[in-house]
Amino acid sequence: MGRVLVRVQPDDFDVAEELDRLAALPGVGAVAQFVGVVRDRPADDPASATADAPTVVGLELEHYPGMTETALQSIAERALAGWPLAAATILHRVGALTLGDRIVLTAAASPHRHAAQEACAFMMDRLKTDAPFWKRELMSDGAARWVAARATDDFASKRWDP
Amino acid sequence: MGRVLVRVQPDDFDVAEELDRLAALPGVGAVAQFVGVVRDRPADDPASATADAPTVVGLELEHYPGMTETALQSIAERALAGWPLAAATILHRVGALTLGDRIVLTAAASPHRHAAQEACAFMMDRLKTDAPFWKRELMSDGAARWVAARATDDFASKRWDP
Amino acid sequence: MKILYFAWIKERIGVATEEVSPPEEVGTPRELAAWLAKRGDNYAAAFEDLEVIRVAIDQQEQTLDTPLGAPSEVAFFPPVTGG
Amino acid sequence: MKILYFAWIKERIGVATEEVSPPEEVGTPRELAAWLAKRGDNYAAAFEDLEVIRVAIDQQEQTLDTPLGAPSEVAFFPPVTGG
Repeated sequence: MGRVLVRVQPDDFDVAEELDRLAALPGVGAVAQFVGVVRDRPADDPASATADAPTVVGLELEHYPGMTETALQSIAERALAGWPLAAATILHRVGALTLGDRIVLTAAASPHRHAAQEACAFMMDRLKTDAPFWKRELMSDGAARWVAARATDDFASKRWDP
Repeated sequence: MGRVLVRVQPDDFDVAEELDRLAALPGVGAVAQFVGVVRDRPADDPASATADAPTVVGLELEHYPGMTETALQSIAERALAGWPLAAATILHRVGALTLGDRIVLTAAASPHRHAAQEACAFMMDRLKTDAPFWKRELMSDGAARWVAARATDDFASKRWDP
Repeated sequence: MKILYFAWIKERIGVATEEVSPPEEVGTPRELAAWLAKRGDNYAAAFEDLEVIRVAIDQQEQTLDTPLGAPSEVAFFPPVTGG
Repeated sequence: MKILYFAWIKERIGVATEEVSPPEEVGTPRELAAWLAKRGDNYAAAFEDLEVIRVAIDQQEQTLDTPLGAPSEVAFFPPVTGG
């Protein structure tokens, strides 16, 4: 399906290039993009947001080659089936990342802004629960730990169920 | 308020530069961006989507200098008040634009993806009804016409009312 | 009092901005529009349907029946269509 | 049958992938995990709580009680945390 672009790669991706590609498609008036970046606080531990708690200094992203690409392709195709889109994109990095690095891009292009925005959010929510990636956080105190899955992500993903 | 960036300008804006700036802010894990572009079909006339109907070849954007900036600033500040954001951005072009040109960018940066996504959508919906811009479409048959406001934009804007 | 016109209202009237001195009994934007409409056919055409006209007093959007006060500027424009 | 392990399951077991030949009575991922858990303390530690383990059969996520059939590969992994 030529309207889907899915890539899993260690290298950074070019968000502006992808925006330009999507904006140039016929009939497109709206492009919604979401970018996830490595942040300095653990994602699943609100209590850690105190001054002396260790911070995140890096991330390692493991994935299941083959199954990951299939899962992302399926998510993007479901976005195309659910909203009037010209194109849907999911780019996801793997391997070693550092603070502030981009992790993921979801993007949707449509004649209409709400379709693009909703499809873009749908892809992120589904990616969080359906795509085989695992994050390992490297902390400022030298520790490393596998990130735990969050119930809020399950709820967010289920809200799109028919 | 240092967390708000609002600009009204004839020149194009650099989406990647703005993304990099937002992603580098402390605590940011999520950046949502929306870009509106000039598309080849009239925005308010579904019936025109036939093969021989005139298409849009350009756009002229008029605004109310002073009031426009104040309105955008107020929308971005309300986004900051309504969601846990690190920053909110609205960039909007004025003057003569051609097919495929960027018109507007709304962007929101947050620790959390849903906050960023909702705030980004909020700013677009409010901008559509609250910021004094007027679009004039230049058509392929030489005609030019002022774009009519849409009731659907009023509904979309009102959904954010308290 | 400075008056500003935008979009097709500006096109119909033929000017973007002008200074006017309405009489004291003009107390609202609706009354101001009715008074301006008497200045000529171009004004009458611009203000023929107030349902599709919005107003800002000193750059704050208001209803057509908001008391004018003593504003520096009043703007008439169609519903906005940016974004 | 090729078995793959990911994230902390892989770390506990100490290998990423291996070829195994479970006996015929192993008919579901749950039974496969119980059989693997007997291969050593590292396996037992990895499979001590099946509540936190997900499974894919030939790269399709399934429940622990889905019939295995004759798969090419079975993967065990924690709940996913990408994005």
